[in-house]
Amino acid sequence: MTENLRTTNSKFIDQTSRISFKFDGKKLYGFKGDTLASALLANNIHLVGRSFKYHRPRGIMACGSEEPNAIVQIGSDASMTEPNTRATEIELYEGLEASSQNCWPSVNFDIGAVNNFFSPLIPAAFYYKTFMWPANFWKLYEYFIRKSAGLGKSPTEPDKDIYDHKYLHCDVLVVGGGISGIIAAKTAAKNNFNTVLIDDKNILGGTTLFQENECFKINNSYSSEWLKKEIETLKSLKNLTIKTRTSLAAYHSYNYLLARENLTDHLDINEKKDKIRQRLWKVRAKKVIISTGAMERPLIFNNNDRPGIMLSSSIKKYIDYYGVKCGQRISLFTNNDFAYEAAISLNNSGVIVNSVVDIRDKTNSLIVKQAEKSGIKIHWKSSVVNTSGYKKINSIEIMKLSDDGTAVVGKKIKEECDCLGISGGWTPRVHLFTQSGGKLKFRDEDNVFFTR
Amino acid sequence: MVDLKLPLESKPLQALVSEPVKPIIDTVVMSNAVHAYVSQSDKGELVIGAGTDAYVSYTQRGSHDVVEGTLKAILELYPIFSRMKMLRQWGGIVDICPDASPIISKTHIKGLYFNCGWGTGGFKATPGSGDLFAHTIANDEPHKLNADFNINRFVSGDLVDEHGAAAVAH
Amino acid sequence: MLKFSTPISDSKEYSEIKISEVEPIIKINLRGKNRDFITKIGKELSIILPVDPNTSSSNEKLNLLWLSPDEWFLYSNDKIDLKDTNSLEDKLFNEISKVKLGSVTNVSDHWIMINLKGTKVYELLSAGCPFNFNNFKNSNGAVTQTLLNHIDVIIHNKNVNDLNLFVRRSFSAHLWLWMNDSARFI
Amino acid sequence: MFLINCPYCGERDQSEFSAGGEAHIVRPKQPTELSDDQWAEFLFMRKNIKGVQFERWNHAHGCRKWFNMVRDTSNDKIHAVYKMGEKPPIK
Repeated sequence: MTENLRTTNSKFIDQTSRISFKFDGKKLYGFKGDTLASALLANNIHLVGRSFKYHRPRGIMACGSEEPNAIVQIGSDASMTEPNTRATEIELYEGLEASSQNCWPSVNFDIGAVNNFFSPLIPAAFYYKTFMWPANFWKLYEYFIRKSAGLGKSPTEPDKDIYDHKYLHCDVLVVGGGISGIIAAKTAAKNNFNTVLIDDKNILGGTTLFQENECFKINNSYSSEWLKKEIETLKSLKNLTIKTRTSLAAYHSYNYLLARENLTDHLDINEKKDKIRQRLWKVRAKKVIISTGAMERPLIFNNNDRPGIMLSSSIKKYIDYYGVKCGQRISLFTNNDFAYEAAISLNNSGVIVNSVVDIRDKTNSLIVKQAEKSGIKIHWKSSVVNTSGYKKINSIEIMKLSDDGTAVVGKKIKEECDCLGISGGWTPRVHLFTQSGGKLKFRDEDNVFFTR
Repeated sequence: MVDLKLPLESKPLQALVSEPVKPIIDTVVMSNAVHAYVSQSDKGELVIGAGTDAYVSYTQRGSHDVVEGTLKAILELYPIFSRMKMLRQWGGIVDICPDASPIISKTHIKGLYFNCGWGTGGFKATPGSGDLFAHTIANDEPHKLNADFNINRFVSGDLVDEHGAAAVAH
Repeated sequence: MLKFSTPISDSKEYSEIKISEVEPIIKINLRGKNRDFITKIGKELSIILPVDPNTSSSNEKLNLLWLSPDEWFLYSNDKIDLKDTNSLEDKLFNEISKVKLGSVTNVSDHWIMINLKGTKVYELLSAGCPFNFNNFKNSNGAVTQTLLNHIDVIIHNKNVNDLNLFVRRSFSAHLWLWMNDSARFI
Repeated sequence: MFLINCPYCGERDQSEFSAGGEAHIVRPKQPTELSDDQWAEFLFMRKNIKGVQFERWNHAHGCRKWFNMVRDTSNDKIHAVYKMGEKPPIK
């Protein structure tokens, strides 16, 4: 547990200001700029929770709002505790207390996990079918079933924090401060439109912020450097309001949108005092530009839910942005080029990349060539078929795919690893678009749902 | 086809569901004083609802002002829920009678019965209304409990004056 | 006889915003439809009745706000001598109500007038007001009736960052508390 | 949350308005001459259309004037607003 998984080359983490926090009662350290998730990973903690029904171990899987597993309880005060927050979205502050949910007595030794061993005996809809008879026993059953309900704990005392709300009227609202959001906001503001740009992270830039690969240069400079200049010009524009730490919550009719701005959640406990915690923005925009980007899809194989199995783009962000190694020996499993970016980043930071398992036949893209050149082993036309390791992944099994790709053939290869990155391609974040009444269509050429 | 008009209008009823939390309330709570209801599902989510929007619509979209009013009422009852996050919110379309009470009735056409117009009151009264509706069909005569909820009341003027009985405003 | 009693009688200052009740001010509601009414008002008050929506007209003494196509709101700039409340009302009553040109109602005690001054007044309003102030704030004399924290208000843009807000007496104490509470955090 | 263009005041937030139901329902000239069925028809029966509907709204927290609106109830799109007594601008 004391292993230090931090590299020293991150520009985004201030390694001179150390922050102490507690997870499940244990005192740990992180740095200014960390999220709870990146600080936990730096302390080599992957296991952060238990699943809802079978209490299977759950680890950090992603690095943003798409995180499905690392759901934790923040705080212990009966009036200030907050259930079900994503560890990947909590900015670390001095004195932060977080704990695992849905486990007893502890996340490492959870009685409820006994369900997992009986799981072969519990088919789908087991509860509905089994607890029907005799009818008057329901009162008894319900008592036990209800006990296992829910994840986090609700506060039991009235909230002491202060909240605020405000109306905002603008010509153009740009949602998402990645590369396209920045360009859209710049163009709108320069054309005399009263523009608002919001992003849920603490700084603008999205993933381009730490993109320093040769293959993705813009105007002959690294895309991160190019973007930094764009952001500087953006900040000098008069018509533009930039709101960071603000996430859009709803898209109602007639371009009425709700956004939540986090004002003090990232501050130290004594800095928060007497300040507004969050503000609800009620936005009425003439035009809305949704530039929320995309999120990486996972891949399907046996036991793909173990702690230590993460999205490859997240592994890349943890190493390039937070300077955190998600493991010491990392394997990658992919059906596209993006896992190779993570492989190259890891390789550059001195992490051992076991291999990249790719279900495709050879490709000739530049990034794959770059990975091959730096000596990364690739299993072409292969698939991960199983993993092992109960509380954290410790090995994977790889098999060759048959010629038509419908079956696995040959011998199983076992590969030891302490982290597996998976990449199943990208899905556009279309949530806001569909909320606004937009309809989607499946696009065959890149296998995504897209706007119709 | 049968030349029968129903005095119904379809309006969106705003409802919302919170994140799942460990059991904290073990009954359905409805308040006529603040106009809202809340219960906790067996999965741990709070199920919250209130009145309908004032206009006919079939879009099933959320109306934020109604939701805001509902949550204000809930926090009036339970200040402890103020930090809870709402996961889903929608406007379900409900049919409402002019007097906001349902119709559980036979009609002048033999073999045609109606159980409709429940507005916001539907799910709480489902078992009871089903019982009475079955009785009405089996006997071709209403039970005395649903006799007042006949379809003819809109002609006779004998309306059911229970606008607030569903605990939420219509 | 009007009493001009108020539940507020206060003035508060925050950073870049000052909220104060102004009293006693005479306020008169005018209703009328025909052309004669409009010319008569103009003649009696030496002020043009604004007919464009959301506008007002003012002279040194009086302000006349458009409320609706047949309704206007008149208030004075000066605090009035309580003994002399009736002269303006009497004059209008005799010339308009009596001859059935329109109606004149003294609402001095019905509406509470609150003055908001400072560079952050619109930030305060936008905390509880769905109205779009983007154009309003740049046009002196603009008038709007809208909701502030769910309460009906009339807002008159008197000057740059200098607003007069009117609220019904029964809601005024509540709105006053709300404004002061919100102003603390601006 | 609609943005409604009041024919007197201009574009305002929906919260300033109240809905008044279906429009252009003519009150019978001689109610006493109607049968109970006809009176019930006038009082209670509404078209409840899924599609383009004519309805009344009141700018309750603004100019307090009633006006008419043409709105598609299947997508809440407001096609037109017009003053009381005016002919509907479409259909």
